[in-house]
Amino acid sequence: MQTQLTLGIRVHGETLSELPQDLYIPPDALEVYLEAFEGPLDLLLYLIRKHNLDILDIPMAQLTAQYMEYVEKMKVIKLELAADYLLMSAMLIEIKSRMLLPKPVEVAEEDDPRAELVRRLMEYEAIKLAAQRLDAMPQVGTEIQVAAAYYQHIAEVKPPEVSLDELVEAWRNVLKRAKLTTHHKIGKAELSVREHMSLILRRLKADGMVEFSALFDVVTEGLPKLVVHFLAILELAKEGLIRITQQQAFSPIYLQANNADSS
Amino acid sequence: MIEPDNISQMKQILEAALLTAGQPLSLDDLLKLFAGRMERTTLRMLLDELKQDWAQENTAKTLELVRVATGYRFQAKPQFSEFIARLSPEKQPKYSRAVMETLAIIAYRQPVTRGDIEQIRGVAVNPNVMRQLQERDWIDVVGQREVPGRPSLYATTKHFLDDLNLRSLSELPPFEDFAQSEIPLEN
Amino acid sequence: MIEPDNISQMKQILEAALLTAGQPLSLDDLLKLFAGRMERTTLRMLLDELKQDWAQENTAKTLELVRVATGYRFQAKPQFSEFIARLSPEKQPKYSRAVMETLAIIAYRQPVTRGDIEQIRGVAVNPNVMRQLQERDWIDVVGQREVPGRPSLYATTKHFLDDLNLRSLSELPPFEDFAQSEIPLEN
Repeated sequence: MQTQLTLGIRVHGETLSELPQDLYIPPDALEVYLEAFEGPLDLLLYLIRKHNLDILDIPMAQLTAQYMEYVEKMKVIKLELAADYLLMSAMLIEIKSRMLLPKPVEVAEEDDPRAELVRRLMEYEAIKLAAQRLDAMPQVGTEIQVAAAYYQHIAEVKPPEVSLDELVEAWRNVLKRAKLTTHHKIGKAELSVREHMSLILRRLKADGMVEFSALFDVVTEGLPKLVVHFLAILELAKEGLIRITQQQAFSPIYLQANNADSS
Repeated sequence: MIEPDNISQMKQILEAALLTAGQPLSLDDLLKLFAGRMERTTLRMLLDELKQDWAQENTAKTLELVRVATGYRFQAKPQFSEFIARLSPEKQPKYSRAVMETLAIIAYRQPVTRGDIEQIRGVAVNPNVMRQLQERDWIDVVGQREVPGRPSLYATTKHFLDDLNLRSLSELPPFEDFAQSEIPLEN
Repeated sequence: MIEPDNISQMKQILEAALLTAGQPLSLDDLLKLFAGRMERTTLRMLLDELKQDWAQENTAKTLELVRVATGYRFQAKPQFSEFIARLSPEKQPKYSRAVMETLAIIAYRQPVTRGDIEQIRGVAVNPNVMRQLQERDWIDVVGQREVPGRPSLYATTKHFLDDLNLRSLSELPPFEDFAQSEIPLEN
């Protein structure tokens, strides 16, 4: 399927779908026409399409002549683009002259001097069409409008982050000021005990009176943990935070927070 | 494009424009939508109707159409603001020294009362400090000490351990670790 | 604030956030709305439902929920676009052919160097062309080609896909549509 080429050249705000067939171009429009080409490939494609040349079997003499004519015009009006265009001139002339050489008996298709030029022209033409298609697609900002209703901005404040180092630093400052360093050192074991003290208090707060053995999960907890748990109970009792009761010897021992009855 | 020829189409155009505008649209703005084929009084009436449509639907609408100084806009109902705000939270500055030290005392010496904390720090504990830590769900009350006034006993929570990426308090650096580090290296 | 405890409340929060966002919201963004109390799979399901709710034929909805490269967004249905465009006649100017051809090369041949682009177009690339595309956040540098001079490799961004209403590059019109070489040759 042949896609119609549109040149999209603007002169005085008007878009021309094709260039005039005759060679006469109004002087003030000449520059605009020539500038409208995106480069030598673009100009070549235009010439091929304008003169209905077969892109797969380009008559090199004709195309080269046409091309040189435009390049001469560009030189006259001193367009900056000359370099790229001159390079293409040289290439076209080279292809033309190679085609004049006597052909070997068997000519493989890839040996056609025009092959590379044809490949580039076709690739560029495809890109031109792709560019036009992209340009025609609806875009956010013009054809697509995204919902953007208002909302009352409330500053959702993310709480500060605290690192372990900062916590330790704070504790170290406390101790320095309290001068506790000399007579109070806390080790891992003591920290565990204090953690278990909190756990037990929390449990007693929730359940009221709890049987001593119910506080120990002998099946799942290892011995060190059970010991720490027991030490925590002793410490709680020592600090007067829990009450331990037993009706008579060998009957169940019950624990309750020291404030349980009054709360 | 086919110009709208009935009320409901006109209301739809208004609605689509107001939902995507990103700012309030004045009556003059909105008239542009209809390329001069709209009376101001009709426009006002349509806006009133649109407002009603969004207000009275039994299906719970999340937006409402309101008029502000510079024009009309759709806005999220107030109850959604707090959720939407979560998309771009502002980070709060660091905790004060009082908060950090209080937290450290509770972590290392729990369960403790406010009195204990005051005694260790040598200054009164601002109730605001305790509230910040409780709101963060980092400390809670685990009981009362049986002394006059029955002060609350505070301890750190499971949530605190999670946030500091600890499995248990015993993973807190024990005090000896940094007591030793206080010894000058060159001696 | 009370966290939502049923599907319809959750959908309302999603809807309010998407209607006010003004840009696509990713799944990660949307999860923040529920402060960690939402599974990704549930979220996807809710978004599907929400999309359906807005797609119902009989309720004359003016917006549709679409998924693009970076997430979900509500946008005006195409039939309202032309009317809304009347609000801002000073449209974004169309890009030059040089810009669009350069964009097409980057889109279809990425990652490419400036040298590659010059080779295909047959002319030097104006730095201004690359700047326009970078300022629009449609292309960016994704690396360097390991050849002398280590030229930058350009690729299109997700934002480019968003702006063209695409979820991925594979949704671009296939390049074969433009390539004449695919036409069988006469023999």
